[in-house]
Amino acid sequence: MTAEQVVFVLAAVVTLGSALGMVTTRSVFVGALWMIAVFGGVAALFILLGAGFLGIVQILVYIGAIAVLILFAIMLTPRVMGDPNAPRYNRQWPLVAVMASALASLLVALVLRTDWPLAQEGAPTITGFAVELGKGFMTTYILPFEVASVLLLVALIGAIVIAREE
Amino acid sequence: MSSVPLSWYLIVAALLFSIGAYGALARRNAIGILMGIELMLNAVNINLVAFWRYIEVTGLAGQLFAVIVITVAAAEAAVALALILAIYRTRDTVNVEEIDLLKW
Amino acid sequence: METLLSLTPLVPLFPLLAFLAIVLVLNPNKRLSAAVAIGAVGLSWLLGWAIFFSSIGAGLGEQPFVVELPWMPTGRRLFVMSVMLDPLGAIMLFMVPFVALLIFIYSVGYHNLGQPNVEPRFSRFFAYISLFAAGMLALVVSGNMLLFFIAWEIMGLCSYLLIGFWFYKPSAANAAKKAFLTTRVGDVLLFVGLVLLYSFTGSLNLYEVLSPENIEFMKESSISVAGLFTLPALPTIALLIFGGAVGKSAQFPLHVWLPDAMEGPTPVSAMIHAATMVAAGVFLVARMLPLFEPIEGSWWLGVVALIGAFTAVFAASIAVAQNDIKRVLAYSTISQLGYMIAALGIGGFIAGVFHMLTHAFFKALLFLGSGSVIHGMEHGVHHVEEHGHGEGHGHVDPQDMWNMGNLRRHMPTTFWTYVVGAFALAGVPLVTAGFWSKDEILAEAFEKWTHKGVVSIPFVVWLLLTVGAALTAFYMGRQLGLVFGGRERTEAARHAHESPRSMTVPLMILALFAIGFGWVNIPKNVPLVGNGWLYTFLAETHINVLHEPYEKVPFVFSVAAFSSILALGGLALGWWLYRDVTGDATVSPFERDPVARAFARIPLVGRPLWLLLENKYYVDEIYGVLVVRPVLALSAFLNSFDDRWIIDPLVDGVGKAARGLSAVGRWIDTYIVDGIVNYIGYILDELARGLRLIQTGRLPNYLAILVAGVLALVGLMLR
Amino acid sequence: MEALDRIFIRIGEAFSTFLAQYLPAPVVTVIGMFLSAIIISTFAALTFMLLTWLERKFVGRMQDRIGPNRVGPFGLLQPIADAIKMFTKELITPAGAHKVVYNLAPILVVAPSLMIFAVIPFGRDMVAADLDVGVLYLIALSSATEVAILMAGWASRNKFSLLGAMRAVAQMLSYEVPLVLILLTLVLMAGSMRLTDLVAVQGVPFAFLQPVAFVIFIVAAAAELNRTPFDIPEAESELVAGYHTEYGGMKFGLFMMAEFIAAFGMAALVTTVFLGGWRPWLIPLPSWLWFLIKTYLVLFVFIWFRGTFPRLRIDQLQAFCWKFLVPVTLLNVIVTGVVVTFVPLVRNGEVVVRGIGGWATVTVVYFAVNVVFALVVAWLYRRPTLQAVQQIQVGQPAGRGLSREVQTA
Repeated sequence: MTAEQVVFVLAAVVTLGSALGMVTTRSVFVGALWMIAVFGGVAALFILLGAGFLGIVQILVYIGAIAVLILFAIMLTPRVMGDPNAPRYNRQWPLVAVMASALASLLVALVLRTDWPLAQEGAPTITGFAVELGKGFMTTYILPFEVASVLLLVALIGAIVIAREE
Repeated sequence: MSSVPLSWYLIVAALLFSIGAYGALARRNAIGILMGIELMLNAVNINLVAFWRYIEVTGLAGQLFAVIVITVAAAEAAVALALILAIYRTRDTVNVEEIDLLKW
Repeated sequence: METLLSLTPLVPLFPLLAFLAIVLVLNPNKRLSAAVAIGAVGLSWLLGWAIFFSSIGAGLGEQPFVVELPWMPTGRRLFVMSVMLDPLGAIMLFMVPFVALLIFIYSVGYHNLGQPNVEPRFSRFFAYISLFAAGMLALVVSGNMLLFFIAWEIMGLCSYLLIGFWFYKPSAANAAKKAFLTTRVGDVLLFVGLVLLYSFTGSLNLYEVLSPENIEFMKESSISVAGLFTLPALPTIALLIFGGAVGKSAQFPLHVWLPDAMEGPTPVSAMIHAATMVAAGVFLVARMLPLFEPIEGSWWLGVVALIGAFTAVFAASIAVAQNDIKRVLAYSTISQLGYMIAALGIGGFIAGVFHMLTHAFFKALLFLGSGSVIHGMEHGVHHVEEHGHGEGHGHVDPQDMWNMGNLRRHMPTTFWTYVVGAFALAGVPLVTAGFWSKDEILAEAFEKWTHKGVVSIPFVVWLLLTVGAALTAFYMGRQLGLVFGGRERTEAARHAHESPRSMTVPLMILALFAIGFGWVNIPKNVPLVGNGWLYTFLAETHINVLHEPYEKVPFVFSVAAFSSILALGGLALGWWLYRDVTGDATVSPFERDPVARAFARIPLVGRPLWLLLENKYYVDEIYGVLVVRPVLALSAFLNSFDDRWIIDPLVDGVGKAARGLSAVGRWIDTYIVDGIVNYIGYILDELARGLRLIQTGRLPNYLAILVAGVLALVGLMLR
Repeated sequence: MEALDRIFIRIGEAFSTFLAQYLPAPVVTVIGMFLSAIIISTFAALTFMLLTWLERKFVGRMQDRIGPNRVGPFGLLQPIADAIKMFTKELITPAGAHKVVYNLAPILVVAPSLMIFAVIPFGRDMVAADLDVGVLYLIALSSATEVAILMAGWASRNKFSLLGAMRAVAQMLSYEVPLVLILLTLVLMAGSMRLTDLVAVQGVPFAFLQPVAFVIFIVAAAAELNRTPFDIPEAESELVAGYHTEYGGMKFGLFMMAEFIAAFGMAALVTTVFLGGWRPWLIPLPSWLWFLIKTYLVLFVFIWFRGTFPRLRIDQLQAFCWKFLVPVTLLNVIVTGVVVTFVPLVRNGEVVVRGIGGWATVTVVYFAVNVVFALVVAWLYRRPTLQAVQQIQVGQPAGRGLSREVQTA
């Protein structure tokens, strides 16, 4: 068991554990916190995979923006959250649980069965990847970049218009 | 080559995906569902980066796609929450089962 | 000169345009329509004469002037319509428009334009006669037998329309139908002949059809009639075409319609039933000369000649016993046509044509003369009825000669012109045109007869024709005596008065031609005046068509003398017998008519013999029995047969079947088609109701379904 | 001078070589990492104690009073006294509070502040982890603290703390935008996000090249740290103590520590990015010494703010950020982008500017552009600012005035 594997197992355990925690907690706020933990775990996995830039972006965007937003949303809708003993699941949760676990097993089976065309090159260089990514965005993948920017703009305007209090 | 085989990452991602799915499906609270969906998106990101790392390191596509997924997730979360707030403001509830006007 | 000839197709065009103008536009204005009609005929008359005079020197004989027009593609070949002008056509162009013009002018007065009782359908009359003129002229100039046949039919139509002009009179209507149907029989024969001709020669253009090779070819080949029996080609075609001529020129079997055609107005009878139309039959035979070529094997020429001669005598004998002034002239026309046909039959081609031309002039004169007589008599009758001082016993018939008498005093110009016409018809020697043309025919017959011997056909023809000539002279003399001689036998005759100038002027002009035209063709060997111009002129066509010279018959003094004696004798006898006869229309013929009295004296057979003559040998009655009744019976039978056995049951049956079918259709429609459609609707409805349950409105359910979908997909990929 | 400069590096190396004799290489590196981490945290704790003292001393002097002077000479031991007080206080958890989240919040607040120092270059070759995405890492950490604050606010089940937390986070979120934009302009000029590169590029400190950006950065940094002009969360008059009202004893201490360490971190960032980091200004002192001098200068400014400015209302604060700072910094990015294309400082990695003449021209150009830019902005905002000022005097919320004006402008 190399160091890397140890770290991987650790990160995986953290992510999956907090994911389970998120799903099972009674109050949504705590669920949100567990979700943040999951984002942290995923960021760790990214860094482990050598995508340092992406890890930090993950932290910055998911934890810094989305999680905060969700927390805000939860706090702005207090009344329902008020009573902790409200049942947190709808009626169909046993069925869904079965389906989710079936899905998980199927996916895992799928993963194990297909032989992935592994690349033979050496380890990726952790540093300097941000520059290539930036270049990539600006040259070959200019269209997705522009589309994403337009999407963000539209989402921004949309959210403001919908959520604005008259 | 890193000692951790690709399949491990994919398994973790798959599990995370399923848990996210369960979270989205089982929750009564709209924001809970949203969080479940965010989890599923993260699982997808893991897969993408794993594929980038193990299959096509030279290419940019993997990571770049992950970045795009992140931006889309952000936009989606913003709009979803705006909707949820708007619904909350008008109907004083975020419980999905009570928001069921769109039926026969 | 060439350009003038090229105008020949225009000749028939002017009257046609006049016809259209009158019918379409000018109908209400009587004076204007008359002017237009006359103007149009005048134009074609001028053009006709110009063409005639320019063609004299053109030597059209060898090479007739032809204008071709590719008309209609028939199978592989293109059917070419053509207009042809040869000496025969040219001479006709000289006669036809001129006579038509005179008659047009005459008919303006006849229908008393401008006077109180003007003919109500005045402009229509002029439209019909213009159309007729166009038809006749088209016939003359036509080079293609189809155009010839079309013109032939137009004339038939016009004769029907004009005979039946006073259609409110039942007799006129019947006469028109009779004329049309009998000529129609002739036309059918002609048409079959033309079709056969076309089938053999592949074209209907005269200058192509009648070439020697075609004649030879037709001579050998034969026609199989429906596979039953075969007929020699040339004779059948010739006789069929001759049949058309018989129908149109009212020869023996099909002559019955001409006397009845007198119901029409007199200018019509003059133009159509004297000068032009009836001449068309003769013109047709003249045109198809090669078919009627007097070569050794042609027995059918004998048939033609015999029919012509027999008709001449037969009609002349009937004319003697007629009382109506126009009927006498009608029968005389039939007999004269017989002369022409006989002339052509015995090979006297130019003699026949010459007689046709001269006959056109003096017969038109006689008819117009009789028209003015009748016109005068009508005034007399009106006069009598209005002032009421006549005997007052019934209506006096203005056309019956027995009501006339001593009209020479009342109508001097008409009388003198009428005398000229009568003398020309009778053939008074040296002076009149009739003498020269009739004499030609008799000379032809005589000359042929002297060659072939007594038992030959020409001798029989000659004998009949001379008897006919005598009879002609006699009945003309009779007519003169009855109409103009003696004293007025009726009050109306006393009050008859001369016709207006528009009628008498054409009479005078025609009289001039009745005399003058004869001199055109006095045989060469007659001292000082002999020129035989017409011979030379027409001989060219003869050469071109038959390719051997036409041996000119010299003037035979003896024959001429004999015929003139007969003519003068007949005239004198007729005038003398009927001059001071008494008894008007009401008296029975045996008291008033000297000849009838003579017949009566013959024991036993005399009286019926006269009645036979007077009633036209009962030919109409015979036809009535032989033809009309059986046809009517047959049609009655067929009609009933159809109604009861075939048509009605069939129709009813179809009706029932249709109703039955529709009932079945309705059943299918309601139960099966509607059924299916409704059932589909029902299924969809149920399906939709089931599917609606899925829309629970709760978000988790939708997400669950979504994930289920993903599950299925992944499962699928795994397999 | 060189020896002094590299004194810490040499110590480190000596220690690691010493360890290398006994332990396998990977273990040595791990231990090395831990050691540097520990050293940095103790240094942070020390600066925290120094800062509390400094701040109370300076604010006191500004308010014409002496400040702490009883405990030790010039009150120097006052922080230790506070520390002892903190430790001895009883760690209580409010009944309604969510136990786990309540106790977890203070830890999570301090962690990011400490992590900032991993990236900051204290001196020549004295940087813990030279990430190529250094600037981005810093921004990520600042956004991480917001989550912890929310946890604290929510967990204490107290209306005031919840509202305080939400206001604090709202403020930090808003001001993060202008901060990031300014850092973007600097990265544009430096061509790289690595902090050591930024220091290397600054032949002339960026403060002179981008004066407007420097001023705005400092203001935004103050807001980011919830300090003085924007210190609504701890606004005693309104929200008692903001999100950490329910916290006592060491938890409260942790919050205070986090706050001050974040302040020091922000100051360090300002020095590395604007003042040329450890690069000596004329006087040849050791690099890490120059770094500390500059940082404490910036800290003095922050403390100075605390001493002089009145507190802004929440809507004025938000209006000021979104209607003034964000547009201006955005325009600045664009303007700088244009200038960089024409007068580049760095071309794919190497500094292009040569010698005094080069730097002089560059400085003049950037400075001129910036000044013109500032004038234009001032002219654009003249009427809205006048109106805003009047409203403030009249007492209406600044936001409304500004918004209508901007719309009509």
